[in-house]
Amino acid sequence: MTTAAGASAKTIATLQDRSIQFYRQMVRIRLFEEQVNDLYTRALMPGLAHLYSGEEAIAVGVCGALHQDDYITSTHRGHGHCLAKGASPKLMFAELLGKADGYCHGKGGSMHIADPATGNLGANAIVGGSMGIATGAAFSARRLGNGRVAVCFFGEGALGQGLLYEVMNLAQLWKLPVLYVCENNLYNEYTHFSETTAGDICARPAAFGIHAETVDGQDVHAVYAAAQRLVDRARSGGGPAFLLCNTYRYTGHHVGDINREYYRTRQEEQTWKTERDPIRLLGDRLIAEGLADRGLLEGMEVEIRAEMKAAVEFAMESPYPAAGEVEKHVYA
Amino acid sequence: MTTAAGASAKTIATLQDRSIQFYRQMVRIRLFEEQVNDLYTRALMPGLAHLYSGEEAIAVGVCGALHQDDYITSTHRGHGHCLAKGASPKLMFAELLGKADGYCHGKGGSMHIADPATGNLGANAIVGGSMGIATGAAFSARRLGNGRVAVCFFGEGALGQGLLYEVMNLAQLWKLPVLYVCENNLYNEYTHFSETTAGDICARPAAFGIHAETVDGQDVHAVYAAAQRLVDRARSGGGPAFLLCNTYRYTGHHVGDINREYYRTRQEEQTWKTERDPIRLLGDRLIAEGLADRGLLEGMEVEIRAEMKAAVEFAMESPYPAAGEVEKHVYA
Amino acid sequence: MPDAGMRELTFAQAIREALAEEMRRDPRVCILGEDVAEAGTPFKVLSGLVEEFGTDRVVDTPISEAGFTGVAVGAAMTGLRPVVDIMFGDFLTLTMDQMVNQAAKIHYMSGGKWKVPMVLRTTLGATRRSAAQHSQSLHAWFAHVPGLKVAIPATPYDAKGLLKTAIRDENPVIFFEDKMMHHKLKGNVPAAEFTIPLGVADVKREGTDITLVATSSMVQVALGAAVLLEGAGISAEVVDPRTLWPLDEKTLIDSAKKTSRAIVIDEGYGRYGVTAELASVISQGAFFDLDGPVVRMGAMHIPIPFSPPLEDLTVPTEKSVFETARKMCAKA
Amino acid sequence: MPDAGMRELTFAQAIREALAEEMRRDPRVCILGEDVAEAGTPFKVLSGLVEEFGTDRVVDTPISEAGFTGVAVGAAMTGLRPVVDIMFGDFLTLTMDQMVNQAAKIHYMSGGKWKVPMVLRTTLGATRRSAAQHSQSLHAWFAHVPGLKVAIPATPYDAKGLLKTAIRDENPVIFFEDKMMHHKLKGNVPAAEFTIPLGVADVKREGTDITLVATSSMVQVALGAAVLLEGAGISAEVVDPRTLWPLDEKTLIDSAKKTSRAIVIDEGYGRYGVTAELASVISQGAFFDLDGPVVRMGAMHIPIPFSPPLEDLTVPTEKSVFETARKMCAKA
Ligand SMILES: Cc1ncc(C[n+]2csc(CCOP(=O)(O)OP(=O)(O)O)c2C)c(N)n1
Ligand SMILES: Cc1ncc(C[n+]2csc(CCOP(=O)(O)OP(=O)(O)O)c2C)c(N)n1
Ligand SMILES: [Mg+2]
Ligand SMILES: [Mg+2]
Repeated sequence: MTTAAGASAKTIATLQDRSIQFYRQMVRIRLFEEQVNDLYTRALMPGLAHLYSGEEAIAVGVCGALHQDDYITSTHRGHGHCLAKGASPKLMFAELLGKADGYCHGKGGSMHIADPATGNLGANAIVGGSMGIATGAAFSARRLGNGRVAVCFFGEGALGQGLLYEVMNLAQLWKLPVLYVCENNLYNEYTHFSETTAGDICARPAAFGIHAETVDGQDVHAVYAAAQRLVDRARSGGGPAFLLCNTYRYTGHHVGDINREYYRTRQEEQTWKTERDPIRLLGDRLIAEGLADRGLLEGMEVEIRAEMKAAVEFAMESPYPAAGEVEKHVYA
Repeated sequence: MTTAAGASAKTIATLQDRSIQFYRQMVRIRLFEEQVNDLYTRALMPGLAHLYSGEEAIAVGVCGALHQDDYITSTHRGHGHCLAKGASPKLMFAELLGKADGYCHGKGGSMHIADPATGNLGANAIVGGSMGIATGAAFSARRLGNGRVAVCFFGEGALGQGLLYEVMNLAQLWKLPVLYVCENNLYNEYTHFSETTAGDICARPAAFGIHAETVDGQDVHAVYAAAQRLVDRARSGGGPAFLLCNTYRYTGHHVGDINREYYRTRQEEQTWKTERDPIRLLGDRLIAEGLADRGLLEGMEVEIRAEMKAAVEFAMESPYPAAGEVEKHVYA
Repeated sequence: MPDAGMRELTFAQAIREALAEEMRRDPRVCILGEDVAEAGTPFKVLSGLVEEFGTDRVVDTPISEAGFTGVAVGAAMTGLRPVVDIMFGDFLTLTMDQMVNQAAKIHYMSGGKWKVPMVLRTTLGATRRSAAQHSQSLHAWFAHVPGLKVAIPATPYDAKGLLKTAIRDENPVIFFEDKMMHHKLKGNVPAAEFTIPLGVADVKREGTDITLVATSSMVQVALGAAVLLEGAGISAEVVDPRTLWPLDEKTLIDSAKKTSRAIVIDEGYGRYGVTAELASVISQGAFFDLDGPVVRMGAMHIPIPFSPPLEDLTVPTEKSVFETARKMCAKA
Repeated sequence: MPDAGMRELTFAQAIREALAEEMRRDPRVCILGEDVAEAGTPFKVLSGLVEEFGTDRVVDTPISEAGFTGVAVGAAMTGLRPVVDIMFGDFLTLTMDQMVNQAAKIHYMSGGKWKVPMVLRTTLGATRRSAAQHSQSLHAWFAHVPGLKVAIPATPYDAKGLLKTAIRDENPVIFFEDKMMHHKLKGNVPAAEFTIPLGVADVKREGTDITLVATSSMVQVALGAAVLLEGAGISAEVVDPRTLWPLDEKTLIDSAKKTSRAIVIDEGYGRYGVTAELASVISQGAFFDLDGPVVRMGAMHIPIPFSPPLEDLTVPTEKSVFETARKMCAKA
């Protein structure tokens, strides 16, 4: 936030508001996932859960640059994207538990949360599966001239899927307003990305003529600044862009992935958590720059934890869908 | 062939042999396709035929750098690749007519000629369909340590298929001895490649760390020199490479594609044929450098045309496969 | 022409008319595919549409079946009504993830929140000397997948009426056209606006002795066989389901109950395909009225061979249907 | 353990043992897939193999299902015997072109000249709370395609014996494993070498009143139902085809002839799927011995919902099979 130095009071206030807002959003994601972990380890959550903890700055920074009616597509590790785009934790938890009040009436679960109200086209359990969808949303936006932008979130593992190259080619040919956001958390499940990824990642979109940038995925302001620039560019007809965000996932590929020593060291995990944590980094900056004090941040955490607990309770109390629901929504 | 200047008599003899050989091979392909065109327009050939005329220098130059047991995969426009790799015109024509003596006993036809004896893994009627196969042959070669190299021929239209990017990534990660040869003849069927291809073609393989070169696809010696270098490199463990060959197809996408003015001018066709013809270019050079005289080249043409006519006659006289053949070879 | 409102159209003309009418009616309808614009597809089915609707709505794509199908899914979710053109049904293999894991499931997974109103037009059918990778009839795969609808018209009238309905449907509909019918089959089509609901079978010919349930290309075969049967004193009823899903079970069952004998005829592979389903439905619904088992006639269980005399053996013919039916009627 | 040569193994252990034995026996056998090496797949089915055979033969791939399946096709043609691992059967959608247009057809199209001896192992089955994109049972698609063989074992013994045979087979074989069986189902497996031929059904339990033809996960369900039926005085025969193609029609038909009633039970979608084929085969072969129509029980024709109580409704259960069977026996 060195950019704040010398700026007008109004700019500082805006920056403060935004920073606090980013902080809040990141903590919400972190504490949402804390509850998911808890539900899962208490065997209260069915299926698999892929936590976003450690990667919060990306979803928050990118979605911070979007309008409510801009589109996103998300992944199996999608809770962060949903929340950052504005979803309600209550309805998300209800979905995670397969309850009637969930975003998808319990039919989608953790990997399929979708919400038209916030432009969320849906998480996707097929790695790379949403790349066409996001590009298609951008195709609509261009055709309908409604000024919207689509963001496609995916992990670096999805770089293995040929679909990405097909749709990047289309997006560039047709100058579609789509931003491809690659979250490189270093692992495809249990395999280091260097074993699965040849060459230079950003050279791939660049080969199709797509503007590509790399950003520190642990620095929410850096992510936001880059996303804002690329989204504005796309919105004003500048065409697609690619944003590589370097990050780390704190826990297992999914909650059940406990013994990770065979593919990565505890030391590596520890270093990221202590030295590169996006929430701590922002918190320290806010305090150092006098934009917030420790008490405010701690108070926020307490308040959000209570919100998340209440959301879980709501979800726990929500009924399962009635049996008759099972055959509904197969066809529109 | 300026490289010949000042070389030893032996080098010149080798160069002369090779040049004559290249010339012969290119004429064979050209006159093979002449017969195909003739058969097709006389309604003697079933199905579709995609002629290689105009692109001969690529198949001949590349296959000139290969051993008999090196592998190739080919495309719908595959007659040139087959011939250059050593296939017999008789058995090819028999296949084109669906006859029992054909390479595939008539079951494959023009788009599926395959021949283990010359390392031909098969033409493919799926655009991009053989990219995995060629890469897999290189995977075997590396695992079995048999020193073979695999060449994957494809048109620039196949750059649209995601599979290419998946297998280039694998090939580079595993340092496989495979050469991707892209024949850019400017058109995907009836659409100019610039409407379907964003960015810079060679940047695509380069993004995966794959060495890429561009060559004049009408200059057989240039193609040969590049292929030789890249094949040697692959054979000695240097990994995959990509060779972009700029070329032109003289006739329609297939023989029936007669009225082409809506997608390209006669003028464009004429210019390529008169100024960039690979056979004429080589012939002129051979004569200019005193390596051949017009008579020799014309004699060769007469002789090859006779060979091709005889091959067609052989095919015409070959019987159709017996009805009982239809259910054979479904399973090995 | 007895009826002033009737014109004789080819199958292709009927398709084109349906598209043109729907594109005039609804600006959201657009076409995506390879060589669909100026070329009007290799089958020339779409000729003239780009002239009327422009390249913004009739969009030539790269050779990226997965990519542009994915784009259509996303576009359908966000306000357009794309009609995707997959040239040969064999290339559907490249679209399976987009159609089956995405398009078919999005409405359900989202608990009804998102819809995917798109049509995928493609082809089926052999005997075109196109060999194994350009001759398949893969419609059974899609009928197997809940969330998709499958139309498989057999006449220009049905093609027009069903395509218009498919475009207006809120769900993904796969629309199969027999390549051989496009320009060869003519039929009466009213000049006035009409649509045909999905899920209503059509009795193409009434009869009392045996039911021939036939789809797509096989309807004409069945009608031809019915004429031959009439000559042998056997009255055949020809029933065309017109859509595989929804499936009008009742009409099929009622006809079989009435005649007490049934053959089901489809150009796809018989094994684990359409004939299995239709035969099962009839067996289950008309069991106690049947004189004998329902007989299935489909493509031979082999890849389609190129060689004309072999290829002709693989598909049911008027003669083979006639003989099968005569034997069944003789027995009783 | 009564028989000294028998051990009790889980389904996963039986698979692993088959692979280990075949890899010891034949150095050409290798494994390709995502997280197959150190991780031993997310299902931990392959744990330990990389330690014995090294990363040259147990090869971790990028997330490129089409790409590495294509590589396997090419590798199989050129001297290796790849076993491809596709984690969830739902991801088969990405391999369809390589499996169906390439692997299945190459032997036939080449007139018997090339062979594709490969195995593709994958999973099927719901009730794992994995939602619509991770719960499908898509084996019917492959059984529909000539040139492929399909194995679908239901016990550790069958899994081991069939997998060994599949690896030795000269053709592409798709091998489906129920995810729920991997660690939950145990059974006796001889310590000594054995194989089971493809195309031989197994009568898992003898009975006289009704035939339950069941596949994969549904075999245990049928056996459970048979116990319940026994309690109700009904003797059920349980027949497991073990491979869908080749299909042992005779054993199925003979059993139905003997009992005069049949239910076919499969976890794939019933519509246009396995139950349709098996029911048709039985109806046709045993028509005059049947008391009533063959009854089909498959997954409900809906995308699989996440919510546990909904998901549990979608698949046949011991109870639903029992009730269906009892009703059928009561009628007669
Ligand atoms: C097509 C497909 N292949 C494989 C999987 C199984 N799978 C789920 S997540 C995952 C790893 C994804 O890695 P990455 O894209 O880096 O995302 P991350 O989990 O690191 O966020 C894999 C292989 C899948 N869901 N879809
Ligand atoms: C997957 C697939 N999509 C579409 C086609 C139809 N098709 C056949 S050739 C062709 C154009 C290929 O262009 P290019 O790769 O440049 O090869 P060229 O014909 O120019 O040699 C197309 C679209 C096909 N055969 N396979
Ligand atoms: Mg990752
Ligand atoms: Mg081309």
